[in-house]
Amino acid sequence: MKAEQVVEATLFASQTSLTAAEIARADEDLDEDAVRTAIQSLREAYEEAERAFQIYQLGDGYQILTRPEFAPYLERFDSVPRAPHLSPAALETLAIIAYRQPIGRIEIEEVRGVSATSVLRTLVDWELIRVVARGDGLGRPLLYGVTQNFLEHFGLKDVSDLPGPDELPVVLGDLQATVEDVQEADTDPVPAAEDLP
Amino acid sequence: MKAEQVVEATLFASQTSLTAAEIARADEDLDEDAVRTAIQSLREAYEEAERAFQIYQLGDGYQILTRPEFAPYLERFDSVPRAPHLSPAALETLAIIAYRQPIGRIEIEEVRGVSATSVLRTLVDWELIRVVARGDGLGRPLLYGVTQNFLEHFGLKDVSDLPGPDELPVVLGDLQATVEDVQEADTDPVPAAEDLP
Amino acid sequence: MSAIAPPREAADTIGESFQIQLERFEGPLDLLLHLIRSQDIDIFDIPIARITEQFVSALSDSLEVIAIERAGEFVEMAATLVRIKAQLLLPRPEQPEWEMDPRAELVRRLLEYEHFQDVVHVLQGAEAQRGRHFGKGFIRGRPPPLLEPVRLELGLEEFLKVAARIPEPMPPAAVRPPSLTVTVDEKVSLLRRLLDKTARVPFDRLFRPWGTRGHAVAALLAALELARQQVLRIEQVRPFSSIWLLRGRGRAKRNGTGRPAAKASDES
Repeated sequence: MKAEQVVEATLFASQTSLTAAEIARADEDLDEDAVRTAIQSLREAYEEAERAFQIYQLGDGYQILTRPEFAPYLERFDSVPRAPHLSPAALETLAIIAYRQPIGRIEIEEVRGVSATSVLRTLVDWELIRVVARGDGLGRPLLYGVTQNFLEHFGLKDVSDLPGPDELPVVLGDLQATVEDVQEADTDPVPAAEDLP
Repeated sequence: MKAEQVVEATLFASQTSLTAAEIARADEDLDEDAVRTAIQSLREAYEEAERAFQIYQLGDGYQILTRPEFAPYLERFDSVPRAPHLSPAALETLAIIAYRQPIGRIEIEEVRGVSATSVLRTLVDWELIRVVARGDGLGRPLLYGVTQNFLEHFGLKDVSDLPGPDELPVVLGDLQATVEDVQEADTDPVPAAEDLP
Repeated sequence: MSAIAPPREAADTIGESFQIQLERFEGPLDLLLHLIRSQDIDIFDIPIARITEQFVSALSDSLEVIAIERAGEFVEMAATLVRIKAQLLLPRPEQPEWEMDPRAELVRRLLEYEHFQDVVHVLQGAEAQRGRHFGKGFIRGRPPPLLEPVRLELGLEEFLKVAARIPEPMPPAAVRPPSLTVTVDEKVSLLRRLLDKTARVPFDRLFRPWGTRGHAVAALLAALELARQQVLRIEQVRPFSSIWLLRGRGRAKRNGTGRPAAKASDES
């Protein structure tokens, strides 16, 4: 049995992304390096054969997903549950946390000018943010950061993959151009994933 | 976008089997014949590239599943609950229904020599059989037949996949030989599912 | 009877004095077939007397431990066997045709039952084989969250647009330069210079560039002192709005902070 095939079977069968170490558990003969090598060669094989799926690195894990250009076809199926929209308040809070983490509730409220209590609870429930530390100040406030789930949603490996605040206008301009080519941005849930190595 | 890729993306994204008609909904340019042609050519591509998975036909649906030889690797992971093995009573009843459908409770009991009431209820609950008609006799008895779920549970395309009476092990064969077959079946089962086109 | 059960084990040993656990058998046909096949008996010529004896013996051994409903099924079969046995003892008619054999119907049922046992083995094999194919989602992966994971309909672009609207952060406290000590006199000089150039000075102009409490306190004391000297007036349109310092009547004197204070301030 080739290492590649074992890695492929494991990635295919998994509900979530798996780290190289987790994948290596499939077989004593596998180690993390062998897994990464196998993933690389599977990626090349999929690319060459123009498979409709690819292995993406999401956070510290790997997952086989359909390529984003097929999203419009897949969304025709009722079976794909339509995802809830985040409220503008939740979205703004999420952006603040992504760019300022670790950050406490008080600081978030200073930026947004309104209470953040309930929106923070929602974001924690949805596993988009989590408590990453406690501050030094009065009452040792909870400090929040974004989760692996957040990164996976946007197809990011790391928070540092987010464009910096100064780059934002440029990146948004580029995205806008791309989006107009593809027609609809909203139907494409992971536009950035295709660029992942 | 090639038809094959759209079909592949659709099958890949689904956790259940899909009929050709369901897959065709992904794109206006697809029809059932085009879907079946695409599936055939994907099957050949997977075979040739030695992918760890293949497209199998289960009843009237298609699903990508891992090849059986990778089961030992995948079984090392924490998995979702698997379909339980059916009891001898359930299997006996299913065997009779599969070969004699539509068939009523009384006829099943005549063959088995025991009451079938509770096992029929269980099989209906598990959607392995369903009421397909009512008989003409006294009280218009319920007549049962096997379901799509039955075909999926046993990895069959059709009830006609089951061997005909003449293909079965010789009826007058020695019991010991049959017992050995059963014991073997646990480790090296009949290659029914693998043969699925 | 539960529909889930481990695969049936091979039948017990059968000997001269066999012990049969009736509950292991699906029913009377299963037991009967077992008695016949395990003793290499020709199914088309069943020694009814012997088989009946063995069947009844197995039944009476287990009668107390099996459920009434199941017992009835075995008892019914025992009655059939006894009836066949009796028929065989009757004087045979002239033509010993198979159809006339009282065992014929029983043999038909046994063969039919055996046929379905073969189908059961095929199904067990198919089930085992199917159990080795896994679909997507078989491996759980990371520990499941307490709640169902929420799928968001949110693109990176939408997210970044929101991020771009967030105001720039205040420089974090840690990177602020250490505050310099400042005297009230220094602020008085600064204030005088500013009032020479312009008739109105925003109060925060005196400390905001330094951003420390020390500068703010020194600026406040300087403003109060100069207000006392009537070099300036302090004005505020409404509570918490911006504070303005306006050129006053006593601006001629350049260097005085000397006169004792009559009162803390004129206004505010």
